[in-house]
Amino acid sequence: MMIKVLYFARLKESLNYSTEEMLLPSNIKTILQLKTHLSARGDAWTAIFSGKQVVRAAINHALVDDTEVIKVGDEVAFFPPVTGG
Amino acid sequence: MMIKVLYFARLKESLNYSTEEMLLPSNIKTILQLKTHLSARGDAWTAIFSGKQVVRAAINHALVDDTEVIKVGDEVAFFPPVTGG
Amino acid sequence: MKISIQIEDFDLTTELALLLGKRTDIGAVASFVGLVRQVTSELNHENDVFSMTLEHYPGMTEKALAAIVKQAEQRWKIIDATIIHRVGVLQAAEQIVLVAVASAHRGDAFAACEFIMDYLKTEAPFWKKETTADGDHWVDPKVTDGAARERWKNAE
Amino acid sequence: MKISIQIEDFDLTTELALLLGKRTDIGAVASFVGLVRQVTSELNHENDVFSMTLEHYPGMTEKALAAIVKQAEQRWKIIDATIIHRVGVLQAAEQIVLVAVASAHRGDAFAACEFIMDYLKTEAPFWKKETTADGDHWVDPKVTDGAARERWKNAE
Repeated sequence: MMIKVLYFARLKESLNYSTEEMLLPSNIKTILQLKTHLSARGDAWTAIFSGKQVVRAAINHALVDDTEVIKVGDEVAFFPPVTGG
Repeated sequence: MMIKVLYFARLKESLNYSTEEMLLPSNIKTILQLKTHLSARGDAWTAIFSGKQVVRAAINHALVDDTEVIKVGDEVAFFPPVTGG
Repeated sequence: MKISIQIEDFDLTTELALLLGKRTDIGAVASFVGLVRQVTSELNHENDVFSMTLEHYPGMTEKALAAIVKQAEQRWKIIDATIIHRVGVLQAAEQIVLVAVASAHRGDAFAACEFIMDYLKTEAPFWKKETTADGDHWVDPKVTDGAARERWKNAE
Repeated sequence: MKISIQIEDFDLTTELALLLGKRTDIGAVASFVGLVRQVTSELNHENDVFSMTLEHYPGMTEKALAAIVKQAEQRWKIIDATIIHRVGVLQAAEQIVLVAVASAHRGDAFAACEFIMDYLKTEAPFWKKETTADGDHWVDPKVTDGAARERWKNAE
């Protein structure tokens, strides 16, 4: 199924990626599984998604936990802890 | 000894007095004694200074208790609880 | 520190610019503006306030406010503070009071600003008289104001 | 409720006037302005901030802020609130954020304003990058910000 994936801030810079349309492999159901999948893309990806850094996730603009299930057409976003204000 | 006495807000209005130079009788040492002395001046004064109303006092611009001793030349002020802000 | 008792209205943007000055170590400004509430009860509009008259004790007021700011400075890291309190006749919805506190961080700014307001309400010699359809009434102190001040004594 | 994510600066007086509108039941407005601190350490001026770049997640940011205001409305009696957060490049001493809360009474206004700031800091998708003499650095979240939010969960 197709989803959209967005990257922000430090992640966007080190991955050199801001947004992509992704065909999600059928064995990937959750945010954690997607993180593991992304961490296999290369060194920069491994550094971010292998669990050593805190990476927060949102689905369709709402913060979610790693256990959240991804559905077709979802907008998934990954970003570092927020620092506004 | 001479002191100055000021009245504010509700007190000023009901006593029709805002400030006076007063020759303090020599037996009056404290704020409480001055209040008792003033309460003998008439009905409006009794209503305020006989202890039924909360009347706060300041000497030389600092809030004081009823036990505070009055000195020559002091500026004594009487007023109701404050309601600014 | 700026403390002003004045008849004139104040402008928040102007006061904040004065408070900040040329300093570059301020990260947070907490401010409070108190206004004349016309409608104090949705149920009884006969109590609606047409105007308010504010009296104070010149000389003592400035000292009381400076002492309150000093106390706040002992408890929190404050860079600077502004207090403006208007006196005289104020119409409904007019500004009465401004307390603004500048600090490096927001926690100090918020706490000091609220502390100053709570003490101003209970220790600075101001008195309000409301003009309503019923006539003029001196405002009674609120029990909640005393409680608001007391909680700072228990804290810390 | 006004929520604005914008590049442009804001004017406090104007925003307060908009917040108050024609209402006559507002007695208290608590507001907070966050600024770019140039000097973050008196000891090491090599860390001085020349400018700051603010990124956000368009679409999510507005929803996150509206949800925070909703939470505040459930806890305190709020009449209206304004949140403005700037994005893009900001120079030292420039305004970053405004949170203003209007209420009948100051206790509600203060608490809701500080609550909104604490949640904005930890839940709204903004990220800061500082430019110093050393180069560009993404700002790390502060432990104190997490603690500031947590205390609202324990309270009440």
